[in-house]
Order: sequence, then structure tokens, then C-alpha cells
Amino acid sequence: MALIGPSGSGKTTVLRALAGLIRPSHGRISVAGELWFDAGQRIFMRPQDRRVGLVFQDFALFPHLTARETVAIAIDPANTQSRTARLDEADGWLKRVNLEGFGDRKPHALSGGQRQRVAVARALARRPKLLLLDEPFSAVDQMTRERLKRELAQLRATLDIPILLVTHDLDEARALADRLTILHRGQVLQVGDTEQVCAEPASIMAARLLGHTNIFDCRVAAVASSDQPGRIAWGAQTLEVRRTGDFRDGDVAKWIAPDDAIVMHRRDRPSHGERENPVSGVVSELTPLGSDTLVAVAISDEMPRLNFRIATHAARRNSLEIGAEITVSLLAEGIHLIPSVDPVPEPSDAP
Amino acid sequence: MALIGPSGSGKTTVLRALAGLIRPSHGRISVAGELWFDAGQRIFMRPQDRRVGLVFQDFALFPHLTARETVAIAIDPANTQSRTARLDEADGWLKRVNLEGFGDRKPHALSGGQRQRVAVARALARRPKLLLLDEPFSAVDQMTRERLKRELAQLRATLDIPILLVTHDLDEARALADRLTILHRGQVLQVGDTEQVCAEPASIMAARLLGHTNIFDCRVAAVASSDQPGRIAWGAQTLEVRRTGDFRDGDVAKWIAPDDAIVMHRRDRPSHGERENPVSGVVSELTPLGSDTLVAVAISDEMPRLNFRIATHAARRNSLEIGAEITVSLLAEGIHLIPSVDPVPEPSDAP
Amino acid sequence: AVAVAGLGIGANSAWSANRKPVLVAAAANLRPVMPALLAAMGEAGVGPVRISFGASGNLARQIAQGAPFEVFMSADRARVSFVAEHRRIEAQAVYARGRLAWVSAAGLGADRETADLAALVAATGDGRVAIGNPEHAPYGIAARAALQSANVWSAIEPRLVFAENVAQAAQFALTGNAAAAITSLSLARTPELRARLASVTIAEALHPPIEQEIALLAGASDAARAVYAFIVSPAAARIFAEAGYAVPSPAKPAKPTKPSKS
Amino acid sequence: MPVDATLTSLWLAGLTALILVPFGVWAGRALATAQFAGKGFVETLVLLPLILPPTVLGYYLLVAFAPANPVGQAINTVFGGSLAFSFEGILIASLIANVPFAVQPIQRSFEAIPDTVREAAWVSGLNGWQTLWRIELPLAWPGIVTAAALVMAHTLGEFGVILMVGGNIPGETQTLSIAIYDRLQAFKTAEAGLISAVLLVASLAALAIVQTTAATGRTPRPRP
Amino acid sequence: MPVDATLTSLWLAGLTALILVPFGVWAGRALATAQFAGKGFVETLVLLPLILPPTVLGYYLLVAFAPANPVGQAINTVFGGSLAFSFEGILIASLIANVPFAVQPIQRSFEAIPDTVREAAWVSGLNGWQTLWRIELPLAWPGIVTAAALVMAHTLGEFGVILMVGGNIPGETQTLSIAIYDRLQAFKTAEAGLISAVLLVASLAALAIVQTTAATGRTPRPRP
Ligand SMILES: Nc1ncnc2c1ncn2[C@@H]1O[C@H](COP(=O)(O)OP(=O)(O)OP(=O)(O)O)[C@@H](O)[C@H]1O
Ligand SMILES: Nc1ncnc2c1ncn2[C@@H]1O[C@H](COP(=O)(O)OP(=O)(O)OP(=O)(O)O)[C@@H](O)[C@H]1O
Ligand SMILES: [Mg+2]
Ligand SMILES: [Mg+2]
Repeated sequence: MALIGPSGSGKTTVLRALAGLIRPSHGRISVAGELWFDAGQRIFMRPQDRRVGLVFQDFALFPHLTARETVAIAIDPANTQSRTARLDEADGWLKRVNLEGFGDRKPHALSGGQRQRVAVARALARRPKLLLLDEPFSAVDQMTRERLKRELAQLRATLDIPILLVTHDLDEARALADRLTILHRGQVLQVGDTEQVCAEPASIMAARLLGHTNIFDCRVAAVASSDQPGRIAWGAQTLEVRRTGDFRDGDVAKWIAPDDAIVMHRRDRPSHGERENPVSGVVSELTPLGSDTLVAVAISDEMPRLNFRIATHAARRNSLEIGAEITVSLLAEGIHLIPSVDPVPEPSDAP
Repeated sequence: MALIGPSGSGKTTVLRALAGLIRPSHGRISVAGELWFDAGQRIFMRPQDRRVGLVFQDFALFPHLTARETVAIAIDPANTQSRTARLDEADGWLKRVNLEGFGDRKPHALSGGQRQRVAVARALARRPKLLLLDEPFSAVDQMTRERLKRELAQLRATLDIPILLVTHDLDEARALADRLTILHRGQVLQVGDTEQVCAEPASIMAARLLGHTNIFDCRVAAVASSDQPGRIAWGAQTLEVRRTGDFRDGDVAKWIAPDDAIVMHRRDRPSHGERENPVSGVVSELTPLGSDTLVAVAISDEMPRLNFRIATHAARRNSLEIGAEITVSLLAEGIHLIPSVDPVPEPSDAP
Repeated sequence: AVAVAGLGIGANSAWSANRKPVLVAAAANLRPVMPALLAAMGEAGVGPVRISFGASGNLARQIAQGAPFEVFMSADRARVSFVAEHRRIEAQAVYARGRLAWVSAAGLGADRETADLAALVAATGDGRVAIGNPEHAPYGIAARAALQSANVWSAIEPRLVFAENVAQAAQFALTGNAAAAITSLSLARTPELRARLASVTIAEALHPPIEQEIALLAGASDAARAVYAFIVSPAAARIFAEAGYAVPSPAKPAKPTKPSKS
Repeated sequence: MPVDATLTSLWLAGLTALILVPFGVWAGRALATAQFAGKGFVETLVLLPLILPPTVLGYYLLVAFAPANPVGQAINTVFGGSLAFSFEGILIASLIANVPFAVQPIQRSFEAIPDTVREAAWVSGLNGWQTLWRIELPLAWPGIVTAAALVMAHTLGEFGVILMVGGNIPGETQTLSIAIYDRLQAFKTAEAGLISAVLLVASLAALAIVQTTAATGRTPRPRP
Repeated sequence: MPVDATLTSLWLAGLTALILVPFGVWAGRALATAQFAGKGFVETLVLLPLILPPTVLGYYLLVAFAPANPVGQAINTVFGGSLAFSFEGILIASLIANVPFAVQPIQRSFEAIPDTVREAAWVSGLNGWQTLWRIELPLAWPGIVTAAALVMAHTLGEFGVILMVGGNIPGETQTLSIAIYDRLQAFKTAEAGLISAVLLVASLAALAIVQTTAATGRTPRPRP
């Protein structure tokens, strides 16, 4: 389970409540059949007894202990009785987070990413019933991050414990989590299957948080049925859509489309799906982002621009440049409708 | 300029040396025509006089000051004389990092990402001659990160100061930096134009750090000339390449190819570039990563697998599944040769 | 053979094992005379004793609160009365009268048998003069009386410094911080002071007598009785006289003492 | 050299530190971490033994120890005898006089431990005791050593309280500082100087050992 | 009530704190941040005034103040008169006796400031003084207040040293604690008790004020 949300939305607070470091004013927490907290019944299990692994956002290492000792502290003496065995086990964990040979260093002699990995090792070494990770890979390089993610995926497969991952990296969330919760100002905006939440955000805010940049006004022209696509009016255009959800004819709504639902028509030859919702416009912006290039297309002057990515080599081959006329197809499958007004106010994290 | 490198490679140490917080044992530092440090001449300019903006990896906020006061402290009284004017200016900076309304909070009442943004605001408010950013966006959400990057890009355009950005996010580096330095164990592995470094890493280590997963042995069969492509032998296959660098016929080397130089042949119709280096194999792994899907292709049993990404919708349409036979083209333009042995030892950050 | 150091600390353990030492609380001004007294006691087979010196006021208060002293040699009579209010006293007597001496590092101008306080005060110029605290220290009270009798009190008062006791007053003069001090004659006669300070006796007529009283506390051991008896004996009186005390003509017991063994 | 007094002083200083440091850890930690109503009052109360002149403090202790009053009677019952003029008595006096030195530095060092480190220990499964023993105590170590050093140094130099309560009985309640004072009163300047020098050298050596222990126990300050 | 003695005591306590706290900031900061060879030695030296019994310390000060020796002569030249038996003299004695209380707590609180916060201040353009004033002092505040409280409390209670060098001159060197002692010696128990009570209440009030200032100045400990 991944937890995402803007900075200051309460993610860390949720983890702290789950770990038993703060007492929520109401609600209940139960994990693996154990009741950990119930405000009504005044039940509160101490953090020690909850058996959670928590990677603190600021790591919270023990300044006076070496990495090995730090990890060994979290190993349950009931499982590994002798101290030397615990230290050896700690070395094993350090190796798994790619910190072999750093066991004798204290935090002050470690780099930021090294400290973070010690914190991850400590959380894992506890063999927790619930693993809480507060941006656990934010300070490590790609290579190490991949390795840690593999570790984590393995662990998930072997241990079968709930894992709550706070991350700002959507790809990370999609790669590691089967369920996704979006938090905003302390409220759950949406929760569900990761892919579904990503494809079908329930509100404008959720869509923005999931990185959607193509969010446009429309009016439902025809609701979709199981065998018949629906239609929506977008400015002067009419778009075909697969699903119209609970919307009814004439409803005002927003439509969104992910990057990969926008397919550019190649100059030289027809592309797949070109029948669907062709839209023409002028390239108004080109932002190379490494292997991909971000393209903004102005459909008409008053309408907001469509944004999508294509592979940089494809952009080159099609000699895309600012001012060029292009046509794109909006895949009906990818278009999703959301209410045009959010129940919560506009995005901002003012207090 | 971006600085990347594995965790513990000395990135933070480089920034600290530039800021004047440690004295390197040798070397010299000069910025904008001013000599800041010279070990030989025993010149050392104090951090106060260097006018750098530094975002510390651990933020290093002042625990007793509110966000507004913290930022105001970095504003030069010579530019903004009255204290209230400085506080107002500080509010302006806070707004630019999306922290409007948090001016009165002290660090302990801010979330991780909020603290980081205060640190960024403090560094910018100094109007530095050199901006040093140690993973400045690691703790903030995508939306805010985009906004901060825009701020930074604007700043770069208006201020024309060197910016050194430490990041683990290659895309970030490619989006924000025109030059890229790869650091490994305190040594500069490679430095150069960002795109060029990304496309043509100079060593296996650099390639790995840049996220290359397709790194294979080969032997140069024919060197390329300006009008004639070269050829390399990869197992039983022969691949056409555009550049062979300084390699000579018969040299043993490694070839690498970025994701986007691998183009899958569509089942239904010919794809662009299919003439180039067609390679067939069996899909051995499919990892959905959100909008993209990672595909691993086994060419033959003894050869390592080729990895590439395709859009998830494309994978779906082509009904890719494990065991399916596919053919890909390796674009000659994207293939790059590197020496088969690195001057430095194998990747690992053991001490 | 009671070899006891000047402080009486060295109640030496070899024989203190078979004979429990008598605990004696003694006023600080008795320090100089104590070695001689202890030696004489040893010869007379009295003791052993263990002496605790202190300000009489402190000692009295401690005894009143039950301190395990059997004999209390006070610097005045008031302290003994105070003790008597709290604990039963078996016997008490004045064993010596303190005498005052004027000491000065600067010399005295003329060598005189008894002090001409007016001249001495005048000789100190604007230097400080130290006396015991006239609020409570017996020698301080007497010093004030003497200065008043000599009609120099008002002249000297602004230049006076008050010490906790005579020893400290002497110290002030000894270190040179005070031009002169009024201390006890017994102190003035110690080798340490004689070596560095000139001294002259102040006539006893100038102040009320400093009657130093000894008390034997109820329930004291036989050994303690013997100590008491020795202190009020003529043998002790000679030693006191030598040390610079005036001796009460016949040691006059305020209460009948039990027959002593000496 | 007054061997008895030296032994009494060392014994007293050692015992006082041995008893007060654990108390300081308990009280300092409570004051650092707990939030309760009369906290400011308690913090000030801790300083009280410092405000009263030692002799006055000693006087009141003496009065308290007197068998005549209820407190004294209670003490008599507990200790099986009066505390005044006994080693136990000066020990208690010394304990009371040194409370501020034991509590204050330890309180400050517990206050300096970030909450999140403590929480990390809990989450790692350490119970209250283990957290104290393996995390908090090592981190508070500099403060604890400071407290021990202050208490020992101050006990060695303590004078007024002990003079008042102890009655200067050689071998039992006469400490080194009182012995030096006695020598000075008897104008035995050289002897007093010698004992002072020995006291100083011995104390400095002891403190140096304590401070060195502190340095090794003390964690280096984090490098950014 | 001895008004003179009260004023002398308050004046002495206030001045001592006023002079020693800045010194403690300087010395404590130097000991906390600088690394030099004889540091352990200096740290122990700071504790020295605690080890010597106050009266003994006072005696040696008295010897130092004597006009006969070179130190005393130098002092005479500087202060234009002997320090013994003067307010300046007891002030100096009190300063020396209180050094440990001023330096130790401040040193610990400077040690607790992370290097990176200091560095962040430098990088933000604050020079040494501004860093001290705007960053370090506010963060070291609890330690500074502790030092001030300890120094004031201890000066109010100081007895031996002042008795020795002061000469108990009303209005000049007679402090409240000496006045109480005198009353006790004169068996004016009730009066002594009254003055003690006044001293206690006044000191507690003063300390409470100091501690409250500390609480407002003190930054709340960071929440993780
Ligand atoms: N001690 C506190 N007092 C008042 N407000 C606080 C306190 N601690 C946190 N907050 C506020 O509570 C909100 C939630 O904080 P939290 O740390 O849970 O955010 P988060 O989702 O983890 O953010 P980030 O991604 O930046 O770490 C923030 O707006 C923060 O400013
Ligand atoms: N005080 C120290 N003593 C010894 N080694 C240290 C010390 N501080 C850092 N190091 C080591 O120096 C190396 C470089 O550290 P640095 O902090 O510069 O790494 P970094 O590149 O910033 O890494 P990260 O991405 O994890 O922050 C690391 O291997 C680290 O363990
Ligand atoms: Mg957080
Ligand atoms: Mg770093």
C-alpha cells in the first residue's frame, strides 16, 4: 500500500499514529487481527508491543551506535539469543541494503544515503508485522534504489505483511504497491487499486497529485453503454469515450487523459488508433527531458494546451518543432471523466 | 551543472568544500573571477564572504526561528536595509517555494518537505554567486517539485550564476542541468554536456550510474568512418553502429544501448527503422511500471537479456506476454561503445 | 604516654582500641594551649581524649542537639548556660580567664607591658583593625568593651573588621590585610604569631572578664570525669597561666564536683 | 597527612556521587521529559540547597536530626540512632547539599536528546528500561559525567554543612576540608598548604579521569 | 531585618551573575567548539574552585590580597587600594568561587548545537558575531539561564569565602548569609529563621523569574 499526498498533507502523521507514537483523537487501528488502538474503548498498545518497522523521514539513527549495533538493537532477542549472533544478523541486513563494510561507522561518518539505508535495515531487522516507510529511498542513488526496491519486493513476497510506503515518486508507488491512498490536508482523497486510482482519479485534486496535466472542461453528450461508446463535447470538438461513469447526458464534467492515451500521428505513415478522436493543433512547446520529450499542443487559442510525452528519438525522426502542425489521437480507452468541482478547496497546502 | 554519483561518493563533501565548510588538502576554487581557495597559495575565503546558497542535505534549519525569520536571515542587509522589508522579502521567497502562510511556523511544526522548502528559500534569498543544492527536492511531492524546478529554471535564466545540483533523479538532472558530473568514490568519472554524458558514458560504471541496463560484450568488427557505419560482433550477431570512437578493429569492448534505441517491431505493420540491427528473442519478463512497461528479452540462453521500455498501451495492443517471440531493432545511432574494463574497481560503495 | 598532635586528632589507634577516648568539645581559642594540656594529662594518666575544636556557639548548639561530647570547654559562660537549658550538666567551673592582646605586624612603637589603646589605635593610621565579632564571639565582645573603655571605639569603628573568632582576627593581621588585630593573649604567644607579629597585653580591667567555663555533661564516663577534674586542677591552671590565660584564684566550682581520681 | 580525614572525605565524596548520580538521572530525566503542573516549582526547589548558606542549611539539618522533634524521632527509628555527628548524618547532609549539582546538568543533557531518537528506540522494540539503558544514558553521558564531577568536587570542598552536622569528630565526621580549616585556624599554614595541595592534586586527577571517561563516552557531534 | 546585608547580597549576586555569565558564554563556547591541546586540563581547572573548601579558598585569596606580596601589590595598583575587606574583594572572591557554575552548563549547551546549524548561519552570510548573537545564544539559552540561576543562588548562599576576605563589615561586606550565621552564633534563632525565610522566598522568586524567562526563551524540542 502506498501513501501519496502533497507535502504537509499528514502522511508522516498517519505513520506515527500507526506506530503508536501519537494517539489519534478518534478511530481505531487493528493489524493482523490484533486491536492496536481504539479511541472509543481507550485501548492503546505501546509502540514496543506493536512490532512495526518504521523508517523515519529524518532517519532518527542512534548517534552513539555504529550501523551494526543500530540494526542489532532492532533484532528481537527472543529470536536470536546471543549478542554476537544478533550482530552477525545485523551485518546480513546491512549487506542487503548495500552497506557491506560500513558496520563500524557511526551516523556522523555516513553520508545521507548511507544513513537512510541504515534506517531501512533497522526497520527490516525488526521483522515487523507492519512496515511503515516514510520516503525510504529519497536520499539514495538510482542503482541502490533499484536494489532496495528489489529487496522490498522480495520481502513482501516472503513475509506477507502489510507495507505502507510514503513516496513522492509515482512510479515507485506503481512498481511497489498494489493499493494506493491519496492524502490531502489530512483527508483521504481516494483509495484503491494502484492502477485503477492512477487511471481513474476521483477528483481534480487527485488527478493533479497523480501527475495529470491534461484536465479539461467538457459536457457529456452521450453516456456510454457496454456496447456503445459515449461522447463528450470539448469546446468545438466531440470526443468518443469508453466510460462515462455515473454522469448523465448534459452533465458538466472534466475529462482527463494520461500521457500514454495521446498518440501522435506520424507524418510518414498511419499510426495505430488513428481513427479515435483525432485532434489537430500547433506545437507550442517542446521540453526535452532526457529520453522523453514533453510536447505541448495548442488546439485553439482559447483552449488550454494538451500535454504529452514522446520518445526523444521519435520526436527527432518526426522533426517536431515549435509551430509545427500535428494531429494526435486521444484514445477513447484512456479518457476518464471526473466531477468538475472538487468537494475540497483548490490545491495549496496553506495551513 | 548536476552532480550525480552513488550514495557515499563524496557529493556532499564537494559542496561543503565549495561552500568553505571544509578545507580541501589540495586544489583551488575560483568562482566568477574570484579566487576562493588555493591550497598552494594558502588562500581561504570564509564561507560568509563566498556568497553561496547551500541547501543542506539535512536542511540545517534554525530550530528557534520561524520560517520567515530563517529566510530573512539570509537576506543581505546591504540590499534590503529595514528589518520589516527583509521579513516581507522573506515572505516573498516562501511564496515562491509554495509555503505561503507557513511563515510563522518553527521547523518542529513543519513536515519534512516543508522544512526542505524553507531551506531552499533560505539559499535563494541569499542571492548567491554560486548555488549549491544537495538533493533539494528529495522530500517534496511531484506537484511542488515541478513548481520548484520551474522557479529554479527561471532563476537560472535571470541570475546567470553557476548552480551545482546534487540529485539522484537523472530526469531532474537532464531537465535542469546543461552539464553533468559523475562522481564515484571521490573521483570524477566523467564530466560533460548532460545529453552527451547520458548518451555516451565513458565507462561501465558511468553507464550503470546513468541507469543503463543494456551493457554487453562485443568485439569491433569494422570501425566506422564518417560515411560508413561500423560493425561489431555480439555473440553470433553482427550489429551496425554509427560511431566506434577510438576503438580499432578486433578490440574487445562493451556496447550499450539506451531504452529508446530499442524499437520493437509491431506485429501488424512495419515500424520505422526496422532495417537496422533486427534481433529476435523471447520475452522473458514483463514488469508494468505505470504508464510504461519494462520488457526483458532473452536473445539466446547464454547471452544476457536485453531490457527496454514500451508504453503500457502499446504492450497491451501488441499482446506482449511472457514467452512471446518478438523482434526488436537496435538503432545504430543509439549504440555506444565503451572500454570493457573500468579503470576503477567494480561498482560497490564499500569503504 | 599520650603523644597527641596539636589538634588532638592523633588519638592513636593502638590504645584507643582498649580505652575509648573521651570526646571533648573545645573552643577554638584553646588550640595553642591544648598540646601542653594533653601532654600533662598523659603524664597524669588521664585520657585518652579526642578534641573537636570549633566556635563555642556551634559546639554548644551541637551539644544541645545531642552531640556525643562528654566535656565541653567553652570560651564563655553563656554557652554553657545554653547547653544547660537543653541537657543536664553534672558539673561546671571556670577554668581560665581569657586575656586580650593587641597584635600588629607594623610594630608597636614602644615596648610596653600593657597596651595604651589610644596610642596603638592612633599608630594604625587609616589601616584596618580586626577584632572578633562583637555580636557573639566572647573575645570580640571583650575587645569592644576594652576599646569603649579606652574611649577609642568611635574613632576606630569605621576601620574595624569583624572576624568569626580570634584566630581569624589574628589571621587578618598575619596576612597583612589588617594593620592590627585584637586577639587572645594565648594566640599571641604562639610561636607562629610571635615570629611575625609584635604583641602587647590589654589590661583585664578594660573589659569584663572572659570567663571560660568547662562543663561535664550528665552521664559522662569515669575517664571524662578525670579529664574534667584535671582541667580544673592547679596543674592545669599553671599550664593555662603559662599560655597566657588568667587563672581563677582557686578554681571555683559552681556545683560540687565529684571526687576525682587524680 | 591526616589519613583519617582523607579517607572520610574520599568515602563521603564517592558515596555521595554514587547515590546522587542515579537520583539525578531519575529526577533529571523526569524533569526533562515529563510535563506536569508544578514543574517550574520543582525545578526551583532543586536549587534550594544552593541558596541557603551551608552553615544555615547545616543548622536546620541539625535541628531536624534532633531526637526532640518528630522528624528526628522518625529518623531515629529508621536509622536506629541519631544522625547528627555520625557519618550517616554528614552523608545525608552532603546528599541534600549536592542535589542541584546532580540534577541540573543531567536534566539538560536529557533535554538535548531528540524525541525521535527515543521513539526510534521504542519502535525498535526497546522497552522503557532498555531505551534508558542503551540509548538515553549513553547520549546523556556528558551531562552525567559533569554531574558526577561537580558532586565529587563539591563534596570534597564541602565545609559548612558538615561542620554543623558532623561536629568535627576525627575519624568519623572530620573531613579533609575541615582538617585544612583546623590547620589554618592553628596557623599551621605550611601544613594546611600541603594538605590543600594533596587534596587538589588528588581531586584533579580524579576529575581528569572522570572527564576522560566522559570524552570517550561522549559521541562526537554529528558532521552535517 | 538587616537591610544593608540584604542589599549587599543582592548587589553581589546580581553583579557576579552579570560578570560571570558573559565570561561563561565566552569560556563555555571556546571549550565546546575549539579543539586544543590542554583542553581536558582547562576543563578540570574550571572545577578547581569547587574542590577547595570555601574558607581555604578565602584564605588563599586573603594571602593574595595582602599588600606585602607582589600579587597584592599589583592588585593595589590596579584597584587603588587593598581588596581585602572591601566589596570589590568579595566580588572577586565570589567571581572565582562561581566560575564552575557559570562555565559548565553553558559549555554543555553550546556542545549541543549541531555543527550544521552553525555552518548554515555562516553560509547565510552571518559573521562570527552575528552567528553567536542570532543563532548560538538563543539555542544555548537554557544552559545560560541555568548558569545564571546557579551563580545567583550560590552567591546568595556563599559564606566561607566571603567571611574570610570580607571582614563582615555591615553595609560593605556583610552579606545576608553572614548575617544569618551571626544571628545563629548569637543564639538569636528566631531572627536567623526569619532572615533565612526572607532569603529563601526572595531567592525562590528570583529563580522562578529566571526559570520562566528560560522557558519562554527555550525552543521546544523538535518533533520528528
Ligand atoms: N508540532 C506540530 N504543530 C503544528 N503543526 C504541525 C506539527 N507537526 C506537523 N504539523 C503540520 O501538520 C501537517 C502534516 O504534517 P506531516 O508531517 O504529517 O506531513 P507529511 O505529509 O509527512 O509531509 P511531507 O511530505 O512534507 O513530509 C503539516 O501541515 C505540518 O505543518
Ligand atoms: N566524518 C566522516 N568520517 C569518515 N568518513 C566520512 C565522514 N563523513 C562522510 N564520510 C564518508 O565520506 C564519503 C562521502 O560522503 P558524502 O557525504 O560526501 O557522500 P554523498 O555523495 O553526499 O552521499 P549521499 O548521496 O548518500 O548523500 C562516504 O563514504 C562517507 O561514509
Ligand atoms: Mg513527512
Ligand atoms: Mg550527501
